[in-house]
This record gives sequence, structure tokens and C-alpha cells, in this order.
Amino acid sequence: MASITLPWVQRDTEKLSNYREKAIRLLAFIALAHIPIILGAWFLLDPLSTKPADLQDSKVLLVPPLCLGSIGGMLLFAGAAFAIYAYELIGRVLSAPWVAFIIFIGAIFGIVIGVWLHAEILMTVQRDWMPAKETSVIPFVGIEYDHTVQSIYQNNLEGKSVDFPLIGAISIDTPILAYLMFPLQFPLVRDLVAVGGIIGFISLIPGFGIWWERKVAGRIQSRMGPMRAGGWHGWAQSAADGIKLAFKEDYVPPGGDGVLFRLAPYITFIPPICAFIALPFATAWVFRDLDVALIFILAMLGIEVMGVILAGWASNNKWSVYGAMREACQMVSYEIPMGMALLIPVMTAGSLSLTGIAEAQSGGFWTWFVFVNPWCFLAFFLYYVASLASCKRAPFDLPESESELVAGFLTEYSGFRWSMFFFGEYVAMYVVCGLAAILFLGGWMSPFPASSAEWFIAQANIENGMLQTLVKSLLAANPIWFILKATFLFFVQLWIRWTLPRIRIDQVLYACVQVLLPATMVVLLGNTLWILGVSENGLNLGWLIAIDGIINKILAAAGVLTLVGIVGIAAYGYRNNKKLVGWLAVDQLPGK
Amino acid sequence: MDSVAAEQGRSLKDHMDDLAFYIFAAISVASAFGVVVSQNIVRTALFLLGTLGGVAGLYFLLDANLIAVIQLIVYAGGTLILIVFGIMLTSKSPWAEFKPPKSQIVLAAFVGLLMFIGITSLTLSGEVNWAARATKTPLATSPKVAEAGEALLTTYLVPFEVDLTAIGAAYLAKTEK
Amino acid sequence: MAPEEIAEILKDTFGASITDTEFESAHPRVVVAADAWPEVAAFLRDDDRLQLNFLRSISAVDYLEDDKFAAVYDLASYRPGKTDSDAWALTNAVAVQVWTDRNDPHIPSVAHVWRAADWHEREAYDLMGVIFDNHPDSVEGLNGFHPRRILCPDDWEGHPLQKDYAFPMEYHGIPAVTELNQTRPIH
Amino acid sequence: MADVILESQPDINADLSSDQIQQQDLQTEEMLVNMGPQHPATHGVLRVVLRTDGEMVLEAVPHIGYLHRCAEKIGETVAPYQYIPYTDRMDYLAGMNNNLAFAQAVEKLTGLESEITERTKLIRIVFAELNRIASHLVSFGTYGLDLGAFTPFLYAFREREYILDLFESACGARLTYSYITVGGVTDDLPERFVDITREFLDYFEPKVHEYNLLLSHNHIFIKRTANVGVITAQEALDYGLSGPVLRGSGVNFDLRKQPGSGYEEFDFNVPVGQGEKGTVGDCWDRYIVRVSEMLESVKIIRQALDKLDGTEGQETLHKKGKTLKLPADEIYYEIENPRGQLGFFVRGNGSAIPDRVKARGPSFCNLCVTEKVCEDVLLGDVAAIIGSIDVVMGEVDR
Repeated sequence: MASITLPWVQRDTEKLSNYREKAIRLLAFIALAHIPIILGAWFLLDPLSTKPADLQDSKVLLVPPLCLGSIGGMLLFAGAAFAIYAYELIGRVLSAPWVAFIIFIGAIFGIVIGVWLHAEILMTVQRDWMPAKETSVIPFVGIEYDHTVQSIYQNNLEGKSVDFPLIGAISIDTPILAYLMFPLQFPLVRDLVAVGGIIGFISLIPGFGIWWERKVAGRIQSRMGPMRAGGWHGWAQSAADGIKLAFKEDYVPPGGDGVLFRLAPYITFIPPICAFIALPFATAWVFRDLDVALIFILAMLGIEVMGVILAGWASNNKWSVYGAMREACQMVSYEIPMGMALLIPVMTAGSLSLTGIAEAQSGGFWTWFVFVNPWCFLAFFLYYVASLASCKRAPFDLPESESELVAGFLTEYSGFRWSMFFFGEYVAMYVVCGLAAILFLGGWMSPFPASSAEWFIAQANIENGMLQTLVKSLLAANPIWFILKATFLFFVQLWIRWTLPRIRIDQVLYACVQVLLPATMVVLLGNTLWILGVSENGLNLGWLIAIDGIINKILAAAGVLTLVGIVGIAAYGYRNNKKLVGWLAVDQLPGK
Repeated sequence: MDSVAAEQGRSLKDHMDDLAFYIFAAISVASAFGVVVSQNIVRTALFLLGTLGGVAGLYFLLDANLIAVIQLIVYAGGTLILIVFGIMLTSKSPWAEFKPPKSQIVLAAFVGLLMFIGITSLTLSGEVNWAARATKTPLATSPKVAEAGEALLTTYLVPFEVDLTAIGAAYLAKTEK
Repeated sequence: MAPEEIAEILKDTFGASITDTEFESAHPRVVVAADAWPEVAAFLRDDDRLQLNFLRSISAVDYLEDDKFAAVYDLASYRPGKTDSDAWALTNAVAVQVWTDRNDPHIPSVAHVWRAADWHEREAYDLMGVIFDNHPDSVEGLNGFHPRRILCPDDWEGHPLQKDYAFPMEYHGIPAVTELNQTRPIH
Repeated sequence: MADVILESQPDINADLSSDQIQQQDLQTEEMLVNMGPQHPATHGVLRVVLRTDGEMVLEAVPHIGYLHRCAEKIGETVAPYQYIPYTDRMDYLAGMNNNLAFAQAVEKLTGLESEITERTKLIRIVFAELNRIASHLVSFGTYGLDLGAFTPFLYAFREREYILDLFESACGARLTYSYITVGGVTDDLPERFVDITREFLDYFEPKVHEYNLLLSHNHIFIKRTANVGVITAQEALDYGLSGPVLRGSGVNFDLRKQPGSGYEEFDFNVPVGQGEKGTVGDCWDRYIVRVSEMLESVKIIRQALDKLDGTEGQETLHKKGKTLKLPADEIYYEIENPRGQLGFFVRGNGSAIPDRVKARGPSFCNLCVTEKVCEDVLLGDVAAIIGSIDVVMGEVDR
């Protein structure tokens, strides 16, 4: 980590170093202060005693915060002190080629597997071993809780063990399991865990999205994109940008309306995150399975418009007023075609809830709604174009068009407020792509039919429950499939942005009012008639069903072809890069 | 991760519900007051967003999800943007003041007072058996709402049409001039 | 058509106002009197033998020693080829010079003949001080109307390209001299 | 609603610095917007004051002079061979062409032209055409940027890097070369220059077709540029436009094709706007004329390189330029610069230092048409029109 010292800035190193000394000493002191608490708690509460009589209510309530919490606190502060003490070492480790990637991917899979394991144990404990269900009330708060785990020991179930396919059998004797399981019974705690998971995933999106966009832009423009920040392929570029933006000057234009100027980023930033409440990652993986999830997400994207308009309006700058005006025309006019294009999969699936729609596409990739009938195929593209416009991307990025309006409504924004706008924009992009993935590409359904999972299990006759769920998730349904599809559509948005020029505001409105809206209505009508003709209790026209089958096969084949085509061209391009770009160009590229 | 442990903690859920109710009610009333009092037109638009959002929150509390979402889309998403769009077309500076003459203010205050007296007398007089209504009768299970939703979908499209034509008209009218 | 023939045509149509011709130099030109210049310009453009439809440039030259300004108009006629694919030809390239007195330099503007003259005349006024009368984009100055300045700021005094131009010491508080004891900025 | 006072139009030419304009601006329906010196769509420091009503631009008045260095005054104080570096800074994207124009003007004035050897003429033509390709690459890239397509800019600059490397190998500089001076060129070609240039040309030619696929025939690009900013042939001549802007309007006029331009023995054709995608003389025509001109320049350079092989060992040094005496005469000489006809009016008075030097910048003349073209267009089109006229402010302000 080269430390850049600017010659004219007198860095009095010793003043700096003793700040570091002071910080390390303070953190170490706080870490050590935890030790008496830990010793006292462990000695008094003696959490590991195996005598079931010891597991009273008070103990089960007090052990998690006092015993476990204090250990956690000590480790946290000790870790902070170590991090400040050996930051060069950490820097070198982090910038080693593969470490960053492992941490990044490991974190995602770690969270997913941790949450899944926790839920599995809780279910096996509650389903198999919980005989009687007594409940008592927490004194002053008046909240009821059941003695799920505690009852295990009163009914002396020691010796039982939970067998995991990879880790092997974990015996349940250790009461520590009680302390892990106990808080999970409260719906509030479960919600907090879910919120933690969602916020974690959401903050990953812009971090990863911005870095990926710059890499994709680089590759399209025959350059490398970020290569320096954080070692391997500049993985920490977004983190670096975030830190930089946080320390920028907090500038509010004098003439404008300060209150609205500061409020606008929140109105653009919060609705897309709220949209994640209703966006299901898998059948059980959804925060609130609203029956109106689809329209709820549309509503949230509608409110985002208000934030952008206020931003443009409050920055007292003619260019941002233009940006705000364009924003008002564009996003509102595109909500209607987008809303109607979403109705088509709803109609084909016959249910409004997103999980229901995804379930209807579980019979292998040819049952995905994109390939089901020609009208849904068109609806997918209509929806995708409308979604591009509604989150201000690619050919429709007029509100913040750099070359005409300086930066549209973002002209006066800088620093952290500016990054909040971008945070909101990337999250909105992912919500829109997630919606498209669920409605048209079968969400968390794998390309293989659901029945293939049972067939495979029968063939390989796997008994162990965990392994079965593993196979089922691979062959039938898994949140990772949803993330893959949504990320692919996210990539297509990036791809479009760096190839197409921007269209004019009157062309945007012409495209919407005179092209997209009538087309969506026609497709809506077509789809209703098509379903009417095809479905049994409907007209049940034989010839139409036959045609439907053929078209389904053709579209499915087209889908496979495009996927193979994209991957093939990318591989071909990657392999003989020299011939395509021209042998003069290659050796000019930096890095590598 | 959801809905595995059966819900027993009655008091916690109720605590949260009451708290949420008071918050949403407070937001709506405060923003409504803001709409009336504020001079700066754009701020009135923002307060309007606050009112509509608060009311939508109340609908959510009553488990009337569909109506809440429609409220959000049609009012907060559509009509409000139309109002702000109108504001932007007419005046250019962020300090566009909205100064109604004195006589209008007096008239408005009088009508407001009249309404206020009417409603409070009704609530306090006791004919309406609020207690009976207070128990939250769970609305019919969600699917029915979904069907109602679908049926409504075809009707609520009409405000969308109005919404669109209004915007289209606004834009075309502007270019004609 | 050679410049001499053009001079002949001009002489027998305008007679006295073509005061002088200069052909031995590398830049053959015809001298025209200032007051008759707009008619001559219109004639040069509209006459079908000449058709000088392209004004290439207007250069204002400062003759300090004989106390005169000269505005040199370089004109040319772009004629289309026989068929569309043929190249256009540049014929009748000729220069016209108009003298004017140095302390009261007035030349009638020809912006109505060639639209290109508009900016060239503004630049000639801005840098050299030659005032072009009834210029389309003129401004009320100290002594009557003059074309608006194009390169220098609107409130700039003096015309930089004049030989006897005195460099200003500062402009709106911005010192023209950075070295301390300099009386006159060295350029 | 508060009534909006509809006064007369804001006076667009009023001195905008005073705050009086601020009041006037607020009351009226229309807005005065400063597409000011600092704006991504104006290439360099050009300020265009737009009188707009909503999205429609009713009137656009360009204000120039922000890059005015009074190069012509300096011309009266230094000898011609010392003035060459100043000509570099006028159109800083086509330094070689500027040097060539001034050098040839002075050579014609002093009669030094007869002593220029065949090899010098060929070297000058090769470098002028290479610089034309580089300048058109910049205009192609920035035009894509103006319309929101970021990628062509990178490809254009990647190709331009090789041309700049060639220039650097010949004269050591990448932007302001001062390589072509009065009396010849500063020094001879490096040894493998001809082969490397041929390699570059073979590499570059297919790339132009790639650009056409990427941008020129892109449907959105056509929608943004066809039928936008139309200039008829008559208006172009009347406004004194030249170069690709003139040829875009259907006037097949190129100085290199006129007799005495030194390009007689090369055969190349002159691309002219035919209104392929819209009417003749729209932004797309001007753009496609520039892109196809690059291919023509490649042809010229190839023929020049073949001729160059036969002229080994000829004298190219510029000794004579230093001790030159200018006759008491004047000359006006123009050559075909990538942006149009760059003309130099040089008047000597017998001594070594010229009496008057005037540069007729093509961008200066092409820019005066924006006022007429940018009436009743949309805001997005103003960027497209100014981009299609391809203005370099160094040349406009001199």
C-alpha cells in the first residue's frame, strides 16, 4: 500500500502516530473492561450447566445478552484495536488477488447458509421434539413466550442429536442451543433478522452494481475499468467512492429551498428499498407476502418521482428545473404501460400474488411466461422498455443527461446526497429487474422441471434430509436462481446504457403515448383472447391449443438460442480478443 | 423464515399496532395542516404527499392492502405529480408564492370551522357505537380482496386514463402555444 | 475571369467610384470608394458574369504612416459543376479594397449582401476600430451607432490591433502587469 | 393563482451580468438560459444564451471571445518562422494543417515556393491528411458524446493515439507540432515511418466501417440528427460556411480539388451530403461527410507514401526560412483545413517582420450560422447542431 505523502503538506508524523496510539489504547481498555462482566456472568449464571432444573425463565432471558453479548463486545473492540494497530498487514492481505473475491462470495453464501441452518434447526426442534406447549408472560412488557427449547430439558430429551450431512451429528446435550433458539420464537426478532438480511442484500446491490457497471463500460469501450482500488480488478472501487463521497463538502445552493433540497434524496432513496418488502426471493424468502405485492412495488416506484422533482425544483438552477420537468413527463407517462404490461403475466398465472405467479412457472424453462404464448413474449419486451424509462436508464436517461442539461436534476448535488440518489437508482433498477425475472423468467424456479428433483432423488436414492433439500434447491427452486436471473437483466440494462445514444424528450413522449401504450393494450387484449381460447373451461379451441404448443416450443428454442448466442459470442470475443480489436490495440492496455 | 411459530404474544402485536396507528394519524393531520398553512406551493405539494402517505398507512393497518396500494399509486404517484407538473409549468422560480387575498382566507377559515364543529359533535354525541366498530373485524381473507382487486383493476384503470390524458393534454397544449 | 477583366467591367459600370487597381502584387485587388461600395458589392454578387457569391474574409489593415485604414474584402464565385457529381469550381477570385480616414473611419456595411460579412465586420470593428454603418447588429456608442464588439468584452476601451494602441494597465481591477515596477506591460 | 406578469420578451442582447436581467427573467413566461462557457455540450469556452419557453428554444445567441489571445497582434511583432507555434494553438486539433496554411502563404508571398522539394511537399501532404483523420476522429467521438453515446468516444481516441504516436516519432510533439515551417519541415522522417504508417492505415480502414455500424446507422442516432438543423446550399454560401459543413449542404466544393492546391496527382473523391437519412444539409449529412472524408484521406496518404519512396535523400531542411525578407506586398492564401477553409492574409513591409497577419478561421465563419439554425428547436437539438458544426474555440477566438 504505497502511502502518498504530498511534499508541501507538513505531516507531523508524531502527532498522527500518537492519535493512533491513543485510539488503540482506548479500544484495548474497553475490550479488557468486558472481561470482569464475562467472568461474573459465566460464574453466576453458569450457562453450560447440564442440570435441566437450572434452566429457569430468568436465566434463559439473561444469558444471551450478558454471557454471549459481552463476549461479542470484547471481540469487537479487540478486533477494532487490532485493525488500527496492523492496518498495513490487513491492507496487504486484502489486496492479495483472490482474498477479496473469497470474502465477498463467502459473505453472501455465509449469510444465506447461516440463516437457512438456523431456520432448519428451529423447525426440526419445534416439529419433532416439542411435546407440551406452555406459555408464560414476560413480566412488565407483557409479551408471551413459549418454553419451546426449555421444555426439551424438562422432558429429559438429552442424548438426542441432529444429523447434518456435511458436519455430521451434533448432539443436543449442550444447552447452548437453547440460547440460540430462544429469541427466534418472537415474530419481532424474526422480522429484525429478515430486515437485516434485506438491508444487507440491498446495500450490496449499489456497491456491486456501480463497480460492475464501470467494469462492463470499460470492457465495452476496450479498456479495463477500475483496476487499482483494493487489488484484484479494483473490487473496492465502490467502497472507495462511498468514502470519498461521504467526505465531500455538504453544499446546499443558496438561492434554492434548503429544506426540500435536503429532503429530496430521502424521497428517492426510501421507496425502492420499501419495494423489497414485497419482492419475494423464494417461496418462504419474502419479508411480507402481500397479496398486492405487484401493485405495491409499482406504487413505490411511483413515489420516487416526487423526490426527483423536488430535487430539480429546489436547487434553484435552471438546468435542474429542466431535469425535473422532463422527469415529471417521462416517469409518469411510463408507469401506465409498465403497469399494464405487468397485468399480462398476472392474467396468464391467474393470481395476483408474486409467489403464485412464480409457482405457475415451475414446470421447466419452457413453462416460463416469456415462452408461454406470443403475447407474453411481447409483453416482456414492452415491460422491459417501460422499466428502462421508469428508472431513468439508457436511451431514456434524459432527466440527468450530461451533455444537454449539465447533470439535470443532480446538477447541484454533490457528496453523500448525490450518492443517495445513485443508491436509490441502482436499487430501483434491481427491483425492476427482479420483477421482470419473477413475472416472465420464472423467478426462483430452476430451468429444469420441478419433477426432475424427485426423479433425481429417486434415482440416486438419497435418504439424508439435508442432501435432499440441496438437490431440490438445485433442480427445483432456490433464491440463487432468482438472483442470477435478476442480475442477468441488470447486466442487459448496463449493456444498453453503454451502446445506445439518448433520445429527445418529445421522442420519449411520442414513444410512450403513441407507441408503447397502444401496443400494451393490444397485447393485453390478445393475451385475454388467447387464454380464453386455450384454457379448458374457456373456448378450448383445439387448433389454438396446437398452435400454442408449437409457438411455445419455438419461443423456448429462441430463448435457448439467444442465451447460447450471448455466451458463445462472449467466449469467442474473449478468446481471440487480439484478432477482433486489432493487433495494434492490445499491447496498449494498462494493467493485466 | 416466516409464520412458523404461531402468534401468541397478543400484547406485543397490539402495542405495535396502536403505536403505528398514532404515528400515521399524526403524520396525516400534521401534513394536512401544513397543506393549508404553507405559502410555498411546492411545499404544499410535499405536505399533500405526507397526508396521502399517512392515509395509505392507516389502510395498511386495517389490512385493506389493495385500497392502500391504490391510494398510493393513484394519488401519491399520479395526481400529485400532475399537480406539481402544473406548478412547474406556470411559475419558474422555486420561491413561487401562493398569496390568496384576505377575503378567501376568512371564507376558508369559516367553512373549516363549520366542518370541524359538525364532525366533533357527531363523534362526541355517542349515537355512533364506536366501541362496536373498534374490534378489528378481520376483513375477508385476502383472495377475495384479490378478486375484488382484479375486478377493481378494470375500473381503476379509468383514473389512469384520466391521468394520462391530463398529462398528454398538458404537454400538447403547451407545445401548441 | 482574371481580376483585370473584372476591373474593366466594374470601371465601365461604375466609372469614377472605382478609384484605383493594383494587379502587380501577389494579391490583385480593386480599390472602391467607400460611399459607392454597397452598390458595387450588390452588383458583384448579382451580375451573372461575376456571381461573386462567397465572401471569403474581410481584413482590416492599419496604415499608420499615411493615416488610413483599409478594409480588404476577399471574394470568390463558387459555380456548380455540369452535373451533380462534378466538383464546384472557384472562379473570379478577386479582392476589393476600401480606404477610409483613420480618425473617422466609416465604411457602409455589406452584411445585407453577404450574411457572412456580419461577424467579419464586427470583428474588424472590435479589433481595428473601423465603424461599419447600419450594421444589422449595431449598438448605440459614444459617437453614433457602431457594430457590437465580438471578441473583447463589451466595455473594453480601444481597439487592440491599431498600431498606436496603448495597453491598458488594468481592467476591472485585474492588473495587466505582474512585475512590480513596470510602467508598460511587455507583451 | 398569483398572476404572472407577462411583460415583453426579455432583451436577449442586454448585458446579462447586471442583476436587472434577473428580475426581468423571473416575471416573463420565457426563460433566459446560459448554455454558458462551462457546459459539456459546447466544445470549449463557447457561451450560447438561449431564450427558451419550456423545452422549446426560441432564440440562441452565441457569445465568443473567452479564448481570445489576440494572436494577430503578436503576428506583427515576430518573424514568420517564429509565428508558426502560434498557428498551432489556433485550431489545436489540426496543428499540422494550420502550420501548412501559414507556411505556404509566406512562401507564396516571398517566392520561396519554387525551392520547396518534391519530398517536402509529399511529407507535408502525408502529415496534413493524418492530422485531418485525427481531427475528424475527435469530432466523431465528441458528437457521439453530445447525443449520449459514450462508447464511440473511446474508440475514436484509441485510434487517434496511433496517429499521435506517429507525429511524436516525427516531431516529438503530440498536439502542438510546429513541424511544417516556412521553407520546409523541421526535420526528415524517422527511418521506419513509412512502413509503420502503412501498418496503421491497414489497421484503421476497417475500423471506420465498424463506427458506421455502431453509431452512424444506429436508429436512435438517426432519429436525433436527421432533419435537424438543416442548412440549404444557398444559405451555406451566403453565410460563408466551408469544409464539411458546406459539403454537408450538398455543395461539392473542396479546395484540395481546385487547381494549384498540390493535390492534383492524387485521385480521391469528395463526399457530399445527399440527404440519405433526412433532408440535404441536416446534422446527419455533416456528420457522415466527416466520417467518409477519413476514408478519402487514407487513400491520399497511401498514394503519397508510395510516391515518397522514390524521393529519398532530397533536401527538406528549412534553413532559408530564418533569413527571409518579406516584400512590401500582401497575399491571401487558403487551404482545406479539417473544419473548413483556413485562410491567412499576410502583408509585409520589406523587413523580416510582417506588417499585418490576419487568420480567417473556418470555425469562426461556421459558428455564425448557429443563430439562424437554432431557432424553434428543442434543447436537445442545440447540442446536436453545435456538435455537427464541430467548432474549435481556439480558432474562433484566435
